Amino acid sequence: MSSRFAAVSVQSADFDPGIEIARLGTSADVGAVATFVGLVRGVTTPGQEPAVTALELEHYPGMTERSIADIVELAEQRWTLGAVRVIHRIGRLAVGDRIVFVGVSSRHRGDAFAACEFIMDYLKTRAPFWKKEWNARDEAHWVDARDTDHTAAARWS
Amino acid sequence: MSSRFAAVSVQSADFDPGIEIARLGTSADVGAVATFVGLVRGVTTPGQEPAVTALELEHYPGMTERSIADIVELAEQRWTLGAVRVIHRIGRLAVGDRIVFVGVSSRHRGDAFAACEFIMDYLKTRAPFWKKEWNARDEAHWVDARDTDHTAAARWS
Amino acid sequence: MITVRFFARIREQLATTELQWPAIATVSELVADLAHERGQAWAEALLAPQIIVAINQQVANRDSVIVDGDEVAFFPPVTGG
Amino acid sequence: MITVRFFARIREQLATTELQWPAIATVSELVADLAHERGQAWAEALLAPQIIVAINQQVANRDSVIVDGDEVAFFPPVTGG
Repeated sequence: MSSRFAAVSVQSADFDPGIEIARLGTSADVGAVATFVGLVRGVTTPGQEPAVTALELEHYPGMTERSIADIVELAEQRWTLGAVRVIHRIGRLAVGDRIVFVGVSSRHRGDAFAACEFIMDYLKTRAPFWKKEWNARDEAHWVDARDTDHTAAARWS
Repeated sequence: MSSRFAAVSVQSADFDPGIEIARLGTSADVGAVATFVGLVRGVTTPGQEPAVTALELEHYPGMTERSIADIVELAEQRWTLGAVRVIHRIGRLAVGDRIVFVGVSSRHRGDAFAACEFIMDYLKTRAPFWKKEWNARDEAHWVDARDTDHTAAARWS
Repeated sequence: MITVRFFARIREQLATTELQWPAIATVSELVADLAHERGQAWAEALLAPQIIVAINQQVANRDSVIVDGDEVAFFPPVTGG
Repeated sequence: MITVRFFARIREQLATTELQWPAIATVSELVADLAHERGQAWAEALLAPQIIVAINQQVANRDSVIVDGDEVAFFPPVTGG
């Protein structure tokens, strides 16, 4: 496709999903833009721990960007895509803040949806980011990796 | 979930995906917002017909809105969703214009992705809209329904 | 009386958006009646196998019962999204 | 010399972000060496089965070969997204 590009950003600044979607849809042969925005959830499993109040995201500069670029390349080999955009925030975030954006454009919606979900699933299990949560009692703890994320990633192989 | 609402709009006016995404993510228990934006493609199958220059969308006022609301309700029965938003444009559209927006928020990304794609697949095969295309030679023709859309919708049943 | 509506390609083929028609028992009988009164073009358009019929804005079929005051619509397979 | 880096929970457990270490043949030997020199807490942190190791920012394993100048990193399972 004519407007093929992939761009990965790891940044502390917020992003604007509307601007990103507009950029993904600028080619005449793009008919579909599928996107995902991840947000900091304040509510954990009901009745369990106290609510989360903030999050801190650590990463491995260099390796993180490269591992996301590798994931995007896998998606581009697997589906016919136009443009791909991935933004992941780092540092301290509050409840409701945007964490991650994945946007994929394509001719047809099937490829755009599949590639967008694939990139999110792989990013969750392969890109070196680590979340530390603060709760209402101001206790901090490192978030444990979830089996469901590995199950989600495994269905693509 | 606390911010459950579903809103369907059928309108000739354009929409702002950024504003819609921001609205979908306003509840503290929303961790995921999956969205789809459909655009008017100007390029048809390479080597075949002349490029599309414009589109006109006809609908069945009343039935269209209700059938989309029914599709959203099916999705809400099937997955655990926060908010759902569907916007579909009607009237004359140019190449590159936005046609449709589907946005779904949820606690977790799996439900948001699945419901978003389900709504698009069902909308394509059940909501009464009809596309007429104009090409570079200023010929108009009604777009034929595609088997692939019915295949896509059938996999959910 | 019932209201009969036509959309998209069918609307153009029949050059008719909407008409009023005497109440009649079923969709099949309505189609037969329209074909008889309006001629071959109407028969062909309304009997095409892929045509969808709706009664009061709900998808119906050829055997569906029509009652006085109903809105019956004929349209081709949908192509939105 | 090689550079050894630690992230997230491991970085906090060991109170170490980065250190320089004499070149050594494999990841296993590096871990054994660090455990021997730094004690039980290091042994436990670096031998935990779920710990991921990367050499020059590519995921590796315990048998992977290290060469002089390499960057070796230890970190827990990732939790981004």
